[in-house]
Amino acid sequence: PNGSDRRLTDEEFERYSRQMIVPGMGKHGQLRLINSSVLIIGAGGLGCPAAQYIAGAGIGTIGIVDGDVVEPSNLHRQVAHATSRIGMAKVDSLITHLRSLNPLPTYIAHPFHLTAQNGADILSRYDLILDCTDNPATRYLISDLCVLLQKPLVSAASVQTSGQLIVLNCPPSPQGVVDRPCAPCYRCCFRKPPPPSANLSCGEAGIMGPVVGMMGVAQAGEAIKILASALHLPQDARGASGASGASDAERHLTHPHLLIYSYDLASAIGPYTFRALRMGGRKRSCFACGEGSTLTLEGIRSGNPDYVQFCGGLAPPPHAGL
Amino acid sequence: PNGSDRRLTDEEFERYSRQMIVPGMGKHGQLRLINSSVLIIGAGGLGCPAAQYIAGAGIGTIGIVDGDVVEPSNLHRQVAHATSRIGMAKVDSLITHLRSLNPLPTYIAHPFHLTAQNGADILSRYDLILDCTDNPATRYLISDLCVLLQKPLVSAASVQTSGQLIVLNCPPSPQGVVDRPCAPCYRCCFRKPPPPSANLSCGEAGIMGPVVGMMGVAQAGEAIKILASALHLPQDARGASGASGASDAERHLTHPHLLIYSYDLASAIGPYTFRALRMGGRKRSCFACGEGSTLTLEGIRSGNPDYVQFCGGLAPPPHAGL
Amino acid sequence: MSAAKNNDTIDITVDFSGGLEMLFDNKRRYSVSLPAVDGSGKPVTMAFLIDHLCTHLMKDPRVDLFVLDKHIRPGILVLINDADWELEGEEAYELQPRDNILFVSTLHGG
Amino acid sequence: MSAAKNNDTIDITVDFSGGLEMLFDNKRRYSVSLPAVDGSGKPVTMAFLIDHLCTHLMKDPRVDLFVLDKHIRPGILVLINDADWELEGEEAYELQPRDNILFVSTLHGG
Ligand SMILES: [Zn+2]
Ligand SMILES: [Zn+2]
Repeated sequence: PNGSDRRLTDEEFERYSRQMIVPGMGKHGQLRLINSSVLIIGAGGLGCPAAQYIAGAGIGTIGIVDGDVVEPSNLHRQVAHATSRIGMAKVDSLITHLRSLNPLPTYIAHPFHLTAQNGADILSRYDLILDCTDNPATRYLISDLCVLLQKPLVSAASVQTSGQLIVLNCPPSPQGVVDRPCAPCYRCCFRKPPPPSANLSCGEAGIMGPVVGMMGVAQAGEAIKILASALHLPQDARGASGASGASDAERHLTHPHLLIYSYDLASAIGPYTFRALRMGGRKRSCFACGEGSTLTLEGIRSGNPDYVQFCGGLAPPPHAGL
Repeated sequence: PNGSDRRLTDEEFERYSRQMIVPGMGKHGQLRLINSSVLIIGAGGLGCPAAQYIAGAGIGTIGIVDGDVVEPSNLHRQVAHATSRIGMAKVDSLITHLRSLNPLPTYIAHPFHLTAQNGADILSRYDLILDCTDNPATRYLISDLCVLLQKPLVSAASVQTSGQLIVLNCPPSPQGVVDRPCAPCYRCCFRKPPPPSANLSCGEAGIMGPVVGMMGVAQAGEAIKILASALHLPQDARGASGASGASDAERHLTHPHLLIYSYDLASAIGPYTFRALRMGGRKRSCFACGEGSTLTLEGIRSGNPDYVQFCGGLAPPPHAGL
Repeated sequence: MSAAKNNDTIDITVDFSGGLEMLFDNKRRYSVSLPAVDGSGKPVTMAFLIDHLCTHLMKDPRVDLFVLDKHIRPGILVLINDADWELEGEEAYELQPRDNILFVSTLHGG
Repeated sequence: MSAAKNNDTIDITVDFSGGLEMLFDNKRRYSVSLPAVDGSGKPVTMAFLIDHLCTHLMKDPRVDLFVLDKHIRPGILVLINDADWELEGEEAYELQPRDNILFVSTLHGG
């Protein structure tokens, strides 16, 4: 928050020089990154690569949430962990790696799963949220908290040979506002979870490392873009730094695209390997962000809605982080 | 080469279980990876993430070529290095990281730049080559060697906010064969280099970490796909393991797509963020792989062609690795 | 809006992604030819297509992984020419020649 | 092949990528309207388009970063509807309505 006009140190200039000379970044963009905070929920297949590039870029405060420990079967895709750290809390293992890559950011460990009880308190301390989790119940919880706390959310998911990514709630609008174009929340795009029988986890169904890796790196790319260009802030707070050519709607993500990645072990890259699917904006009828929504932080904390029941009655797996 | 029917160890089963249960991989695909060797040329912004996922997936022998040492300005994007390893040879720094991620593969250090003199000897020892370099002269040299040595080549590049990737020479065909569809080489697709004034390096022009990161991870994805499904081998050597649905041309990459990634700091993901561009096959008139080509390994070794002159007379930069 | 005659057909492409291709013989893309009008002479809609897919293209017996209570099951996005079908009228959308319809299951792993 | 009249126009889209957009006012996409036939009554080709872009759309004085000796400079790929223009006849290709033309500079960094 403070220090947005401070000088960069010599160490910062040297370390960040190659991204600062990219047109559109500059010292201004770099200072915005340094003054930003990001919460990465999940230190698994998405969170590892996302965190590497977010830390590398110099985002000033980086929080990591995960309640799992490192296991051997994680390591083909969770490339910021290490064989010698098997059994260590994933949060601590990941921060160990990030600190050796870039000691300048402040790293905050939240070595437990995100819950309806602890969620609001944790998310409220950060500017932008990355959903790198692995189960529907936590995904709906995170989105609801982002609506109520007005946080932009970069959400990705991956199973087997497929990946998805979407930027939600960016820029954030107050809950219930529907008289102007507003960005959608997770529920606007994905109204109901699949039945538990149709929901595949990476543990049960498998995952190719580079597929989840692509989605994690892309999450970092969107987070850095949003914070460096202040796409999450109202136009007047962003100043005149935006490049020409992009419409305000494109910048503002009020009708975001869902990116889907289809990796095919038996075929080459083709025109349908990546597709960008046009989603709608905020829905008037959305349970979380729509007109007359009754969702509140107090309600969430006290168990209303019941995310586990909403997602089919199964509690999140004990080893929920991928 | 040997041991393709051996059993997986318990340690391998545990470590690779999540990718082995992906449809199309299986024990068969995992053994192919374990029995494969990959050469990663360049331990920079592309090579770091590519190597992480290639090592994680358990490819049995991994060679790294790079003559540079780690510098502070590398670390925002070269996420397998570390602040404590500034000044160390990049090859050694990267292998340090890879070994801590997965101690099972054999890692081979080539701590010097690839040259016309040493190139053939190095490339000939590997099954598949990743071009993660940063200058046109080395890119043409690598492609020519891959044509002559019949190695599949996964080539990527990235500057500022743009990335590109293409799979070349896959499956490889003998030089000069033009009477059936053959995969193109780098020269078939990119006949002449740009004038030096139009060629941007990451050092001079800058690079966003996640942009080059995406391309590096995608390179690993293509390499793993090719080796696990044996897309680089003739149909009869691959057996019946390919999934139905993909045509042989799609599998065989004789008319590959060039993937381009356009990251825009000022705009959201859209339909033109990723594009797959349809390229031609082997060109009859190609200098390297076409009809009557006079390119030879002996010629390359003795300075013919002159790659530096071909690319405008500038020697590769002293710090050539990105 | 459609001036189709009874024996006209409409040719579209139908794609499956995010794992749904497993229900359709592991093929990601189908070319589908539909009658331009249904039995009662009305232009064919997405509802007609979904019924057609279940009847003619689906190889997997687990129909409930695609359709529940006669509607696309929760957790599947439907895209008409790469746009969310909620922007296009959902099941009532009248198919046009050369339309691309994509069914993609939403993922939750990571 | 084209039955265009003298005052017809052809509307296409032109994209720039890989850094070339910097030569065109940092815009990645242009809608371009061309006469259907050139001064001598022949259908307009890629050669006509390239000349048109240099004359009317390019804001940067460094024309030689786009065209050298009247041809697209080495190191730029030209795509006609996402296919390498070498598959389509290069400069002789006759533009069709709604064509998408992409100019992308090849990258060598890493
Ligand atoms: Zn909503
Ligand atoms: Zn060639």
